[in-house]
Parts: sequence; C-alpha cells; structure tokens
Amino acid sequence: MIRVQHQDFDPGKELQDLTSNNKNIGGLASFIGLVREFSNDQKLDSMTLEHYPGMTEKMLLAIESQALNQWPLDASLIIHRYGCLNPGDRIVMVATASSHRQAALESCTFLIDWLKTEAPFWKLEKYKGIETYEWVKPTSKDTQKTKRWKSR
Amino acid sequence: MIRVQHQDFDPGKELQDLTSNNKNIGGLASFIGLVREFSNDQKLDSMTLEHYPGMTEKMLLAIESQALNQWPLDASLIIHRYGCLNPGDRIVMVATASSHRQAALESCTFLIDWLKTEAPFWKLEKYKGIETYEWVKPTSKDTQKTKRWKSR
Amino acid sequence: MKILYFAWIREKVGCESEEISLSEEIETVNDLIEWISSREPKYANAFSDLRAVRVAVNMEFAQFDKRIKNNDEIAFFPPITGG
Amino acid sequence: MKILYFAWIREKVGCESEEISLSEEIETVNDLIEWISSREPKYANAFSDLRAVRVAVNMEFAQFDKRIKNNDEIAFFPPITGG
Repeated sequence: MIRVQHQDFDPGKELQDLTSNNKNIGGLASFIGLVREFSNDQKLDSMTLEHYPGMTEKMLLAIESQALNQWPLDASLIIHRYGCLNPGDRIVMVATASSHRQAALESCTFLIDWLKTEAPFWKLEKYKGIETYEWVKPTSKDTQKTKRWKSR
Repeated sequence: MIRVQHQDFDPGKELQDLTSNNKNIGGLASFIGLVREFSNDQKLDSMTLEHYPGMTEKMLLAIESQALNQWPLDASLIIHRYGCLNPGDRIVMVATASSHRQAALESCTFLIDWLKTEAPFWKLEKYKGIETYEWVKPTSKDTQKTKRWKSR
Repeated sequence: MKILYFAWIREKVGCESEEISLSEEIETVNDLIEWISSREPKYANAFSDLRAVRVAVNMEFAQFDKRIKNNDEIAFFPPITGG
Repeated sequence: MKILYFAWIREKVGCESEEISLSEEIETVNDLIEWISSREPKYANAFSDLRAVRVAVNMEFAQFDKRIKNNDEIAFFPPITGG
C-alpha cells in the first residue's frame, strides 16, 4: 500500500494494521524518516516538500511492486508526506513484513534508499534567522546507494 | 536501552520515546519479531521462551554497546520478551536512530541478526492437537548470518 | 497539451501549469523547450541551463529528444532530491 | 557454588538450580560435570552428550576446561536458539 499525503501518520497504528490479519508474519521491518533540525550547518526553520501529484503515486506503486516481486513479502507500506514540515516531523515511513526477517530488512532498506534518492520530490529549506531559502540539490552519495541495488 | 520482560510493549510509543528529545535524528529503523503460526509445517499452539535472567541483560547490553561503538547512533532500543507467547504475539523489538539512515538501517540489521542467533534464549514449541512439545534446535543458516557481521 | 513546472523552474516561469496547443513544427521535447524559451525572458531564464532540467512525458521520465503529441502531459523540474 | 540448569537440561535433571560446596578435586567444568553425572542417572542422562551442552561461568560462555572456584555461578544449557 502507498499513501502520499500532507497529514501526519501514527507509526504504531500503521505497523499494527500491516500485520493484524496475518499470523504467519515473522518479521516487520520499518524505517521512519524525520526532518533534521540542522541542515548544511544551518538551523532549519521549515522544509517544504513539493511533488508531482499523480507521478509520485505512480512511481511509488512501481517501486513497491518491484520490492514485492524481489522479496517474499506478506505486506508492505510506503507513506510519504508533502508540504511544509518542521524539524522533528515525520516525512516518510516504509514498512515491510515477511515470514523471513532478511526479506523484510533488505526490502525495507531497498525501498527507503530508493525513496530518499529517486522519489519525485523537491525540497525547499528555510533557515532560522535568514529570509532566503534554498532548493536542496541531490547528493551523489545518495544516488550511488540506489545504484548498488540496481546492479544486483 | 535494553529491556527483558514478559509483558507486551507498544511499538508506536517506543518509537516516539526514542526520538522525542532529539530533533537531529533523521532516520529511525526498527524491526519487530512476531511469533509465527506455523513452525516446521505444524500449527503452533504456543511458544515458551526460557532465558537466563542476568546473563540475558548482560549480553544485550554488550551487543547494544557494540552497535553504539560501530555506528553513529543517537538512540537505540532492544526489547525482548520471555515466557509463554502465542502466534501473532510480539517477541522482540529493535530500534536504532541516527542522523544517517544507513547507520540506523545497518545497526538495526546487525542487532536483530545477533538477537535471533546469539541471544541466550531457548524456545519450547507446543503444537495444536499434539500433547508433546519440542525444544527448538538452532539453525546453521542463522548462525552464518551473525558470522557475516563478525568478519567485517 | 498540459505543461507543468515544479520547484525553482515553477518559480522562474511564475506558474504551475499551462495549456498550450502544439504547433506542427514542435515534434520533440527539445522543440518545445525552444518554443517556450522564445516566448519571454523568464522562460528563457528557467531553461538556460538544461543540465539542471529534467522532463517527464505523461508521468514518465524522458529524454529531451522524446517525440511528443498534443494530448501529452509534459512536466519540467529540477533533478529530484528524494524524500 | 550455584549451579543453574536451563531448557531440556533443566527438565532432565528436574530442578532449576542447586547450591553445592565444591570439593577440592573439582578444578574445571569438566570435573564438575563428571561429579554431577556420578550422583544420579538423571544427571548422567542430562550430560550424556556433551556436544549438546553449553556452559557459562559467571554469566560468560566458557569452555569445559575452564577452571572454576567455589563462589562461581555455573549454568548448563543447550545451544541457544536465539530470540
């Protein structure tokens, strides 16, 4: 399941819902991404995530489907927020459930690596005490992590 | 933080508590292990986890401390239950928080691999419709996963 | 044809989206960019460094030589920064 | 000396723990196992296949040739199966 939304979510409830109807799930891996207070050594006031409605959902469904093909998963969840977020806010959650813990862990890592680098979002950062803001540039480090998965 | 306890726990609350005082955490990885309904092709009635009180806590603290040395973590949590558990019940939870998602993901995988193979627990499985029960034997597959981490 | 702009490209062109009718000499994304840029300096400015521009045609990433049709949805945006 | 038994070893010997006073000829875990096994068939039975037995001395995994002292805590258990 994928959800692209502005509003916050409840990780405990999401994890519960993901496993509640399947007693053969042995492992549930998850990752939650949060807005960090410091970015480029500057104190963040807010971060705005812009996205391409429609294309975002399409790409998230495609990558989830790829994970479901690649690993024996019983359930998966991707939630991604957009809009204006503050330090400490949740941005993204990935959860994968499987009877095998390695499948859950690997697919969770695969999905969050992809989301952090390939998901169609653009980040605008505003810093405390400064009027200007900055569109974040992609880092080559992150792109390489996704390449690691592609070459498998 | 480590906890060895019989009672259940609330994953959502645990994750919240782990990150609530630190706005520089960018990623929170977690893994929850659950009792599977089917084991060795037999329907499980219950699983009893026996442990060595004192030694369990000591070993869990040691492995947590190793993870904290090996990765730049802001917070970590290991909760392990013991006693009689039923299919679908939570057994174990690992959560690691870091400003770097890779550190959180890798250390979470490291800790759960260790817990699933090296933690001083013994599993007694009772199956539906059978009077007998079975002490679970360790699998060589699991032990190899932990060795992978040791050789790094 | 629907054209969408995102992030700083949206800021530079000053709108989120527009509807245009494709003239026949516009066959590829490249042709479209050239035509857009010729309209006003703010467009030329947004597309001045194409290394910093990415395009999607009907919600699929595309190359600039991709052929386009009148009912396509074309989106221009900077390289994505991920979530 | 406190001796603890876990899992099926506990079931076979029929108790969780016992206090014994170490006699002087018992210097290693091996000596202790030999002495325990000599007491009753149920102990001999529990320790009949040492490949399936692990030992901890003062909550640290140990080898069977580990030297032990009277105030040590010795625990016998099967190979751990993890959580």
